[in-house]
Amino acid sequence: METLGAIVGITIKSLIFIVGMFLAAAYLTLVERKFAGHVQQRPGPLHVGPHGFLQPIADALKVLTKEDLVPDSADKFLFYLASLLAFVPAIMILAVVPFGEPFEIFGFTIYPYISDVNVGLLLALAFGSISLYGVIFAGWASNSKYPMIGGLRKAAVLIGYEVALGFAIAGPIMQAGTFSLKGIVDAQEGLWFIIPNILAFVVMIFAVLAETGRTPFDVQEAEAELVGGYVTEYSAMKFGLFPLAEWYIATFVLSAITVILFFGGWHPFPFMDGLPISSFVWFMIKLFMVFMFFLWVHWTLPRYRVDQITELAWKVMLPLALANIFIVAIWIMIFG
Amino acid sequence: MQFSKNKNLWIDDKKIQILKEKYPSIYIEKFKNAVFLNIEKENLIDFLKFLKENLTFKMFIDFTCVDYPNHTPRFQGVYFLYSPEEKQRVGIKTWAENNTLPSIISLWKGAKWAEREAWDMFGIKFEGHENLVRMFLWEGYEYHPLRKDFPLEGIKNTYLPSLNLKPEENPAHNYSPYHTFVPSMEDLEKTQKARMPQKKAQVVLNWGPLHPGTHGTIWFLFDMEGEYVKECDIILGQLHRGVEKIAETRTYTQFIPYTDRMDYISALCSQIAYVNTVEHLLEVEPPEKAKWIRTMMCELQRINSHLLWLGTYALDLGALTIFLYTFREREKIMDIIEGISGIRLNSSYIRIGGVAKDLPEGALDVIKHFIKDFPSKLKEYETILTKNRVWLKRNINIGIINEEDVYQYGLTGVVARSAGVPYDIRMIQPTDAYDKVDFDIPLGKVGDCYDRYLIRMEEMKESLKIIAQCVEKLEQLKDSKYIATENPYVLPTLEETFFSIEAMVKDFNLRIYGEQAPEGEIYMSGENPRGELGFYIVSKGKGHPYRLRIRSGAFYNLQIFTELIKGRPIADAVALLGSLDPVVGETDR
Amino acid sequence: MAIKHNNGIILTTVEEVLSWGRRNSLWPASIGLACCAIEMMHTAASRFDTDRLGIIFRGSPRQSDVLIVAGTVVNKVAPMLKLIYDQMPDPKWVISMGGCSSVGGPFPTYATLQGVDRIIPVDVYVPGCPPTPQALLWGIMQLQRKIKEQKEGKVWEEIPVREVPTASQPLKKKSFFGF
Amino acid sequence: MIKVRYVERPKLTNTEKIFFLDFLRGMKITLKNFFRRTITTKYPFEKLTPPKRFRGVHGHRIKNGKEPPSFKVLEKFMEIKDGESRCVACYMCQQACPVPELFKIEAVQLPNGRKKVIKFDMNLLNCMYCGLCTEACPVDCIIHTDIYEVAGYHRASGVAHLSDLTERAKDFDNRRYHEPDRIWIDDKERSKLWGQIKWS
Repeated sequence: METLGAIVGITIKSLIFIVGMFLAAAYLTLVERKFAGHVQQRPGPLHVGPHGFLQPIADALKVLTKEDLVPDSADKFLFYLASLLAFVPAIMILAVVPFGEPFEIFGFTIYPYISDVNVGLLLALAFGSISLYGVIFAGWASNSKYPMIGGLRKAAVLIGYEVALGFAIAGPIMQAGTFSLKGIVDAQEGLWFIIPNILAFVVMIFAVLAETGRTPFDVQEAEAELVGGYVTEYSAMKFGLFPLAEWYIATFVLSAITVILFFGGWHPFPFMDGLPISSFVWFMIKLFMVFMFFLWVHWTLPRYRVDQITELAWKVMLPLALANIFIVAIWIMIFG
Repeated sequence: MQFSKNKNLWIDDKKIQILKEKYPSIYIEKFKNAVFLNIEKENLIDFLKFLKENLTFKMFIDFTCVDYPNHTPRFQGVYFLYSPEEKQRVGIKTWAENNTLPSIISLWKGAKWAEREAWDMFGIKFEGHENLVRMFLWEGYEYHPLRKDFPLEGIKNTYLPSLNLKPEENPAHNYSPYHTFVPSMEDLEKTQKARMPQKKAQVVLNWGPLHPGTHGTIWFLFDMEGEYVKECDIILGQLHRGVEKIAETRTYTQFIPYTDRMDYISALCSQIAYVNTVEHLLEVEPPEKAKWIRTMMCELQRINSHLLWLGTYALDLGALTIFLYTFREREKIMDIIEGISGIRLNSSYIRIGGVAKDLPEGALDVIKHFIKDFPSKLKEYETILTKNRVWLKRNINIGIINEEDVYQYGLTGVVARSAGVPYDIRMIQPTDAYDKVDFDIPLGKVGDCYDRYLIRMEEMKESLKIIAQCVEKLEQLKDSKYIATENPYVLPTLEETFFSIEAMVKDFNLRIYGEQAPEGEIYMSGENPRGELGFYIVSKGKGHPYRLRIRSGAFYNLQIFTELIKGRPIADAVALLGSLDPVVGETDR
Repeated sequence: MAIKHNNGIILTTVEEVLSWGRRNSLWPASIGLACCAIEMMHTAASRFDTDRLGIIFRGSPRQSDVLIVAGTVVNKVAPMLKLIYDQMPDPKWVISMGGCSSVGGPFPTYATLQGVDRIIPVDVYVPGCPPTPQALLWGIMQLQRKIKEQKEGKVWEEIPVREVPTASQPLKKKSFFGF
Repeated sequence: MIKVRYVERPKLTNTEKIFFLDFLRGMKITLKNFFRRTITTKYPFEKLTPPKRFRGVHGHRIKNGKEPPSFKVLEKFMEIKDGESRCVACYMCQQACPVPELFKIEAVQLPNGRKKVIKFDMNLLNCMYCGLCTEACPVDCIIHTDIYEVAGYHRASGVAHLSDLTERAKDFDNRRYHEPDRIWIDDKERSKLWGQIKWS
């Protein structure tokens, strides 16, 4: 009975997470468009619904009912698979990301996460890496030159930054002594991990920008060179899944992991402990700030060339991440 | 370095004497603003080589043809060269016997496209040309449009009605369901094959013509090895509208709006270059005020053009927001131009003998407001870009051009100045009020994309300086005349027509018969933001030019792209193309 | 509401909602041909900001709904433009921006296509050389009106062909759904 | 005096490199702009008034007693009632036009020996709005109005007939005939982009 209850509970919770993520991603597009608009001194979506509030709905309706073209020369199976492979793993990361401490409503204890696996962080990274195949398949299956180049570029970038990212998260793990994301947050009770891990944090920022394909690393769909990159041949909702997965869900989830690793998760800001704000809200505030930071970078900087990106990954980011491990090791030796 | 306005820019008698001794057969044609040396076809290469090596005429400016159907041989080739040391130009003419001319690619690489164009437009073959294909039209096109016996409208032999209309419907009095021949995809594939007969590397990428990054409709062919370009060619003509042909059927005034539509980003600069040429041909002297207005408008347009370049360049390199910031400032300049001339983009504001309308009330206030406000905005762009490490990485040492390239390819404008060649028409041949204003000409040392970026940024500041001086002067000239209507070639203003019967008759005559320019030839140019925009006009005493050749800066500047991109990744193509800043309307005409 | 064909209220409502979605999320392909492209860019930029109306420019024709033919279409580029149009998924619309693309404009020459409607069907013609951003926005709104009226069962011939637009007063109501 | 000088190539210092100062400075600018007011004209709800010189679609001024003296001279040959177009069928606009085929002007000889314009079609889709026709008109008849919202669903909607032309000019003159020849009206929409301009 208890297992059944747990299964039902997890299913419901998963559904809530997935639907919530869908809605959130749709509205994150609005957030981004509004933010970009105001950065550029224009209002962004405004007339569709009050202050453009219905804009994502209109876009979704349009994209869903658009003719679903598959190019004749494309590899049909991979073509379909690619859009799923890009989207599903991105949303699967949510399974291990905790959004706060358990809290009680009407006597029920609600856990704002699906599962607290003790290898959570590794799983998150693994899921993230799968979406790489989505990109490569998309580039390959389109059987067209621009998507091909776009896909390969993205693959080159991802491989470089996955390694750097892996070493960067070693610091916080060493300090917390666990892979569980919840465990890592709990270990930051006193001091956030950003203090000794500042180098890892820099690497993390760059890696997230690279993985989610935002400037200065948006080479895979550099419009000026490659039209739409690997999504050039995709139309309708199959197209819609890619930016949704990459630009919004992945950015959102990786922002969450950044907050967990370096900014103390749902712990309140320093000197604000007394405020009557729940841990979930704290987490969301931090998450939103990190997310906005990525947008801010995206709408400011120019982009690197692909060989410069990989050069940066191997020659700068990887050594920085290794140096960080060294520093953290000394830190642990001194402060325990 | 200061140049007086009356300095003769054409080859001096001393050099002509030297040439006459060496080549006794040459025949000299002297016009007020052009000197031509006629040489027979056999000695052409030798003669050009002598000019290049011994008389320092080492910079290639232009090559074109003129069709004389009643003369045998029918076609005449015209070359323009420039001597950077002596600051002199020379024109060389030769008759194309048997419709062939020797190719001069061995002397100047820049002649490659010009010769292709001559083949396309006139059907002249070039002996020794490496790949003589159609420049603007497609392979398989039967005609050579600039020949005098080809009609402007083309041969309407295809039934191609509007898809929106019912078969019998006639929407307008000038509608016809018959149309000139439209090529099929196969024709275009043939054109592409002719450009790149065999591929050398892995894959041939068609970059363009309808591609967001190609600044219009330029069609690039990249033969690529991975991300690296091994071989490159450019197919132009996706915006070839036959402007030079149109010029032959329009009066000198009627052609002014067409000059706007060539280089649509710097319409006023093109108008000024054209009108100056015509004025020198007709010997019309515009009044003082008109000169200052022209200079001011030209510089406003230059800022406008450079802003568009900065925006699209940054957009191509990924900085999306700069694009919108520059367009914000562009809107202001567009507002000014709209308020003064009536149209935002293709303003057709300059007239022969002056400008179309006087400055309206408040125009100078607005411009003063703009030049006060703009430097802070420029500072913002520089803060975001100039020292940004990504920007440096994408720009430094990309596409290095040296002095020799400039002469070989006939590069002009910012592209030439980035290589350290002080070639600026505003300095060499100042028209309008350019000899009365103070400004600097920024030069580069390295010749890479970064230099071109810095030079354009500096030029905007220099333009502001010029505008400030113009505003100051124009405030003193408030009530003076803006168009020299007393000249017989200048159209009267509306008020004059309303009140005087003589003006009305003059207006009628000039509208119907056009400005009957004296027989003669002229080559003059203006400093367009894209380089030297030259106009070569052959007048036969009619109301419209016999031949009007447009020497487009962007056309020659773009040519070096194929050289610079070799061995570089495709991402650099964007940076390189952006820094050369071509406009298709001008390259294709 | 003019329902010409009686296809049931539910279907009509669904159609209505879809049509609302489509006309408020018109994504044009960012293809510029000549002068008009500059004004098109100005329309998308901060002063006029098409993003307000849900219009964002897409690089690939596969993801766009509207083809704004901005500039002179010459014979040589015509088959390519047709290819781009064919690559766009249904439903799709075409706005012919400026005189050149509508009827060849001031270039009645051997090289210019005398009207893009000779190769692809055009929904809205925007005169001007080039049309100002406001004129283009008006054209886009005409297209939105057309999409709306088509959904209400009118065939496009029934939409009045010629009106004499005179004064241009700003719209009063803030709601955009009805237009 | 024209001078020639070389541009300086700035270098990134080490401090700037290590602390990402180049990025941060750029991001400061974008943040500053984030808090600036938007400059957008919300088009269908707010409209920029074109300047008086704006060259929109054409109009025909009507005979209303404000004609220039030249009209009195040419009027003798014409049959024009009050409130009708001033056109005297001199074909000057067509002569001046770079694309003359866009005009279709027809005039008939009436029994009393006077002429009357019966057709004046302009295919505005061919028009460049260059203003040469309005500069050529000796009787101040053909003008550019400030009307620009003329998009239509049909090729034929681009053709302006005599009635449309007079209608538009009437509308334009009603609104803006007495306006001074200013660069633009300094209203709310302009100041959004321009801020406060110091007018002399």
